[in-house]
Amino acid sequence: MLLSVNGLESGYGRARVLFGVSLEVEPGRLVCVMGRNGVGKTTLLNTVMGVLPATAGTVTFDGRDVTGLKPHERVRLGMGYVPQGHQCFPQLSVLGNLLVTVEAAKQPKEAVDEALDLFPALKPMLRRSAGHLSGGQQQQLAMARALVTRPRMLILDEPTEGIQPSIILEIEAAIERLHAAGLAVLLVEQYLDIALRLADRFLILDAGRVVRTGDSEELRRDDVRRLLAV
Amino acid sequence: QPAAEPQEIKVGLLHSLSGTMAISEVTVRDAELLAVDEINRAGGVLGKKLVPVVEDGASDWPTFAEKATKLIRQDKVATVFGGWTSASRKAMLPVFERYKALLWYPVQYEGLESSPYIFYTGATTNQQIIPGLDYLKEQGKKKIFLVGSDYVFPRTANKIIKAYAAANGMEILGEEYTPLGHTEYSTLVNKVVQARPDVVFNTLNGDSNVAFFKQLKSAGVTAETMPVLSVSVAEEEVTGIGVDNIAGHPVAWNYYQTTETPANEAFVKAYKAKYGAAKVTSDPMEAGYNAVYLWAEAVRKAGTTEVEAVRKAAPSISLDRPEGKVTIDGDNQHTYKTARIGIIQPDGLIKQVWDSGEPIKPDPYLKAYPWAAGLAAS
Amino acid sequence: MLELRDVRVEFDGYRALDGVDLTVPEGELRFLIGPNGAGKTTLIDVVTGLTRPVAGSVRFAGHDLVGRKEHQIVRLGVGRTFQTSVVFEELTVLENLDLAAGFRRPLWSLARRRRGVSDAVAEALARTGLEELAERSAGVLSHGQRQWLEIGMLLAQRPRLLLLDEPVAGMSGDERERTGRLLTEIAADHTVIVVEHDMEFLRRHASTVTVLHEGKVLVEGSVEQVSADPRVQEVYLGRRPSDAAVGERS
Amino acid sequence: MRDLIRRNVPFAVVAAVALVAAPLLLEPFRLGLLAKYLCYAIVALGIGLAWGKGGMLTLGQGVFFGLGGYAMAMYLKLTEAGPGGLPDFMVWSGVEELPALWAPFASPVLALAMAVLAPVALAVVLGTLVFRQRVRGAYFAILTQALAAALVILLVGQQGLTGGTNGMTNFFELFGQDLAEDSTQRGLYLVTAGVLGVLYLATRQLVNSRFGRLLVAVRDGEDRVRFLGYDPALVKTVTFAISAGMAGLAGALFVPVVGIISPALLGVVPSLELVVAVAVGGRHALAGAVLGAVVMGYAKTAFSERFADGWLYLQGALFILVMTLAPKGIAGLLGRVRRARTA
Amino acid sequence: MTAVVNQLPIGLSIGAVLLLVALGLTFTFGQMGVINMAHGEFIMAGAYTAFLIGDLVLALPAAFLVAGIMGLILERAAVRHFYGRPLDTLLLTWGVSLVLQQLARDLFGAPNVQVPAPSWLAGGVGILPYNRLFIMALAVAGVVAVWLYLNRTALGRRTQAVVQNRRLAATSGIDTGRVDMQTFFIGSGLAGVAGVALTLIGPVGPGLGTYYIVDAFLVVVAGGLGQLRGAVLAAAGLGLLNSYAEFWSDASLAKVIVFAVIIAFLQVRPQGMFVLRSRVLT
Ligand SMILES: Nc1ncnc2c1ncn2[C@@H]1O[C@H](COP(=O)(O)OP(=O)(O)OP(=O)(O)O)[C@@H](O)[C@H]1O
Ligand SMILES: Nc1ncnc2c1ncn2[C@@H]1O[C@H](COP(=O)(O)OP(=O)(O)OP(=O)(O)O)[C@@H](O)[C@H]1O
Ligand SMILES: [Mg+2]
Ligand SMILES: [Mg+2]
Repeated sequence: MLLSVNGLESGYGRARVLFGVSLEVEPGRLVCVMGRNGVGKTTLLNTVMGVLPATAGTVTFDGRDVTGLKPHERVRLGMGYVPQGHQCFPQLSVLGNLLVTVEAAKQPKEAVDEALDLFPALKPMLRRSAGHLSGGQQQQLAMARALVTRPRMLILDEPTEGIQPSIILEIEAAIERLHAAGLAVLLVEQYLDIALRLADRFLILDAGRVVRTGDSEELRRDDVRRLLAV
Repeated sequence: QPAAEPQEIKVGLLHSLSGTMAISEVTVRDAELLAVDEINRAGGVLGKKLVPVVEDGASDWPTFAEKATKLIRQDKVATVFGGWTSASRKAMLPVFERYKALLWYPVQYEGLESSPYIFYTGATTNQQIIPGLDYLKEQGKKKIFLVGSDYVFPRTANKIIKAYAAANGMEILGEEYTPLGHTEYSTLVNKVVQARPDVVFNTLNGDSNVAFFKQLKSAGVTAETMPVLSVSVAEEEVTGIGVDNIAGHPVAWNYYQTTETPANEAFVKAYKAKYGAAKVTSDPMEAGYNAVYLWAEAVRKAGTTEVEAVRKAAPSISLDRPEGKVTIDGDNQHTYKTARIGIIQPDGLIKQVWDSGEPIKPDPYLKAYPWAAGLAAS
Repeated sequence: MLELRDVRVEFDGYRALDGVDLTVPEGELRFLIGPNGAGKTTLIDVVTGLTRPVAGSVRFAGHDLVGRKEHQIVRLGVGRTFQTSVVFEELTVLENLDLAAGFRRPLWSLARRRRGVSDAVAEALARTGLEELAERSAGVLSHGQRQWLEIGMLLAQRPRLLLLDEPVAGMSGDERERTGRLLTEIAADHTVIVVEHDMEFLRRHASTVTVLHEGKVLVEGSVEQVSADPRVQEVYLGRRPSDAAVGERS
Repeated sequence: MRDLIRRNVPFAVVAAVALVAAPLLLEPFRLGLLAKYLCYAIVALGIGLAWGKGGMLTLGQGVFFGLGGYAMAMYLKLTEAGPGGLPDFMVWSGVEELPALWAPFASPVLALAMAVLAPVALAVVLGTLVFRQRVRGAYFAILTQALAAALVILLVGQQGLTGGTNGMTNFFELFGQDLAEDSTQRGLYLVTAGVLGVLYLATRQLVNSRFGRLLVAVRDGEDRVRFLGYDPALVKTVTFAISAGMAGLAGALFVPVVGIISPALLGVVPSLELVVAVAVGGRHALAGAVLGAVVMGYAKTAFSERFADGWLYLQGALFILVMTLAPKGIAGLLGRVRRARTA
Repeated sequence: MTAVVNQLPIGLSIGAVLLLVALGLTFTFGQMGVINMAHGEFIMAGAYTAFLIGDLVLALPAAFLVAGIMGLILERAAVRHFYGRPLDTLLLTWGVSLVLQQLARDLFGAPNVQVPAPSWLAGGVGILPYNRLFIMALAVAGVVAVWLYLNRTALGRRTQAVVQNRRLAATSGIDTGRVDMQTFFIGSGLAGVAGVALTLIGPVGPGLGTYYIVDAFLVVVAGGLGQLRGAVLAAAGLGLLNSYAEFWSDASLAKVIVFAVIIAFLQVRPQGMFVLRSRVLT
């Protein structure tokens, strides 16, 4: 088991958002987290990454209990994270964004080229300030930035949000390729068809609890889909 | 019920112990504490021990007023020794007049004041500025450049200097003020150098002196080519300015650590014994030290610490102090003081080169000087 | 209603808009698509006064908008949402909406306390389904809830021209459906411009679509026309035929 | 209705203590100090509004305080001017004729009006200039600080007009009342407390109004507010002007209470001290701002009386501790305690 | 006439002093968003270090270390709780500055102390004494070093990443805590270096920092927060303005003029000399 989350609880201040979430990601598997707006998907990923402290429960990565580790320590263990909402270091150039990450993760510079091969649209704009890119361009940059850390597991929060259709296809293809090459993925995704095509397993959150898990076939079932409807 | 006579007398010491003025005032407080100690060791006053109540004026004039009120109303002190800047004295003045309490003010100042509830033990202008000018005139200096900090003392002093110059055929080549705490003097030095005066009359205050002298020195100005006569630089400041930067320049005061009187020998020895051999004594410290003795003497003479009685007893009191004979003037509650010009020596001490011969009668409104007629309207 | 003529925008020499002409008549629901970085958001920025064009004119209902301040443009009846939603986290949902509804009041009348809920606010609450959250502070909303609030604030402003920048990003299928219906409804008596990447959403709700590419208008037409256009497929939709592409929603 | 009463109980209790108990229990000297703290509390209230609610960290509030104080001091000086109608400091500064600028201040009404209007006018001018250009945050803070520094230099330089570093002091009477009398001082205390109470209620009303919400919105997202159809520059200027007016009024009260106004009271350091007081009290609540001013004022007096040599350490330590341990200040701490009890 | 010409190099040398005292401030401000009011006291610490060591050249690295370590302590003990709240750090560090001043008063005494200037700095070329030239050289060296650090080193890039998006930096594998410490260390260390230089021209006492802090902030503001080239230009501009304004009026008026010019300047360029534009709304 690469990642296993056990009875995880967390929240903001006194407002609890997650109530004992457990999940597991095996090496090379792609697990898709689904659920309506505001059920706690982002909160879950943030807690897994250590951005939010867990108030109860454990996160184990590669057999090691990482619950108390800082986010950057988790990154160095091989957890790559793409947060929601196309974030970047706005005043660094695109290349700067990638370099700073590759250096922080102590990876060789070639990792940058590899990542750029996956997102060729970024190549012509390496010298521009990341803050000036359009939303979609920033999202691609965010993915590339996570990849240069050469993670063993990629954690993606709605990576296709605000992206043009053709690039969504490319991102999907990229995820598929990475996945095929043995990278484990924990994905939050609203596009059901993408989830259907990519996921080995899925997990549906509702009000901070896991209400359903299963393999991708099950996602086609109507009673499962109803869980996602408002 | 008839309360037992208290066996001690409280006296207030009110100086800035924090903020920009602490640099100067702490030493005055120390000298006053020394005097209190000595008096106590000699049996106190009227058989009672003096108990100092120390307050911090925090370099902030309204705080001086507040703490003065506190000392008078809360602690019910017999008298207060305190203040340095004119502003702090002006702030305290109404408080002492309102509550009919006594303040002893130990620093040279700009004159034009004489409150019935203040005794002034530092020099007024005719005991420092004017003797300084007399000295310059004797030396044949004709062209003067005025440099001062922007506040009451320098502005008033310069007005007097200009009137004196007009009456004595001297020429004022420039008059410049800088804000308190100013440290960038390259422009001013440039102006001074271009004007080529015979002498600079310096009424800068505090830290500005350090910057001024350092920058003057590195511009190549020396005491030989262009002496700077200072009236606010004493032994205490010389170390901070750096002896190299100021040695050879003249200063005007009433007292130096080197002043040769028996009382001074004792004072310097006692001060160093109490606060450390490396410490120096200076004019305001001596004036503060004197103040305590003068008050104690007046109380002895009056037989009580009651303010009006002390005021009545004080005039004509005359003591041998480190600076020589000091007498309280009955007209204006200032003191008779001997004026002295000194030259700063390479060892940081000041050597007297000129004096007024005898204590000068204080004249805060310069009534005795015809050329100063227009200066003080009231 | 809204008319852009030869609008050019430059950022440090980079041409974000390179001579855009666009006319949107009153009462139309116009969709704006185009590759990432095509200039869609920039176009909205120009209309709402956030970005100044180096050349060209923007006219709305007889007013020239170029050079006006943002709040003046809003007062002319132009409202917008942001691609990344910005709401006032310390205020409650209701207060956010009330603020949006209140700009027509004179400043001094704001010195009174709010009593009750105005019609515009009540309507915005109902239409966005935020009633339950009305008294919560906006800071606790999730991403999708914020998108709704942002739309609600726009509605509460009661503008004549609405510009929405990717309003359904991050929404689930049902919510997209609801948004789509809402937009169609509003468009009956308003002018609405929506920037979206979700082709399925377009197919269901769009009539006219403008495709922007590299700061210029590439094509304009119905959804079918546009998605059949090979240039659009090339730069925007991607290799697969469009219906096999992304679209199906949870 | 019940809600209204419950909300106002704490205020009523505090008001009763301030207006009845304090004058009865405190010695005149202490009451005078309390009146001084309350003057500062009025300034703090304005800072609480501008900074706490509006996000404008003004480090130059002393400027407005000073303008109000000087206006009042000029009036007081003129009522008791000596021969030739000249205030004492003009005489020893060699000024022979009353400067024209001074003339209007012979009238108490005009002087009081100027005490409030001059700060408001300056705030409007400065606010319009900087807010329209979207100068904000740290820029604004530093600019206001520089303003305080510049004004001090200006005041000090115009000795004949302003009394220079000394400022103005030595006042004898106000509206025919002898300022040295304890009863006058008690009256002044009551007026100050009353003004503070009224201003507090008015400010609270403002903060709870739509305008208050708008102000918070401007603080948290000025640019977004533009797209809601408001002009943030206007909102900020109005708020800044209100806080300036309060500071001016406080200055006008301060002068007869304390008996002095000088540049030392309105420079960088006193301005900062007031902001610090607001931070300690808790800038998110108006009551916190008021509380902070009184607590810090009292702490300064108490520490410096007890430890004349090292009180700055205590003062600094108190402040640093509160800032680090309770970022929302004393008010935040109290709120947390109350919530914990009700929960 | 010569006097007018003389003011030009004088203005530049004033600018160099301003730049030197503002450099560390620009650094912490620009890189961390921390407005460090205790900066002046770190300058003071540098000056006292020079006093203790007694040798100007040796004092430079020592002062960098001393002030840097003080900065490090401040950062760890207090500032780190305040990231993202620049206005709060302003107040906090102000409190610290008061305490440090009093501490200096108790440690070294209230009076000024003297740091002897090395003999090789006696004399000068034209109107400029060698010690002014030394300060100018030091300022230039400081600017170059900071520029290289920020733009040519991985550490510098990391520093920028943290200030621009702290949370993202953490989830990108950057140890934000360490970066903060490094940045504060360098910014404070630069203050220490400035302090050593100032012993050549000004007083060395507990109040040292307060004399420079307001001017330093004005440089930072006029230059555009945290902008290196902005700070350089602003310092030079303010230096010249100061020198000529004082030459034609007096020192007090010059300060008021400088303030007025800055307000006027901000009317034209509200965000200072150089602005980092970003599309993010605030
Ligand atoms: N910073 C915050 N402070 C307080 N509450 C928050 C915060 N962020 C999110 N929440 C609350 O936590 C809950 C879960 O939010 P989260 O962002 O995890 O949802 P999500 O499933 O990612 O939704 P979406 O699909 O809209 O992104 C929401 O109800 C939200 O109100
Ligand atoms: N302030 C700016 N400075 C520099 N370049 C900018 C700026 N704003 C936008 N751009 C550039 O202009 C181009 C258009 O950006 P815009 O945000 O309008 O794209 P978009 O069509 O909205 O893309 P998306 O669909 O990804 O949101 C982009 O290449 C972007 O990098
Ligand atoms: Mg989310
Ligand atoms: Mg966009």
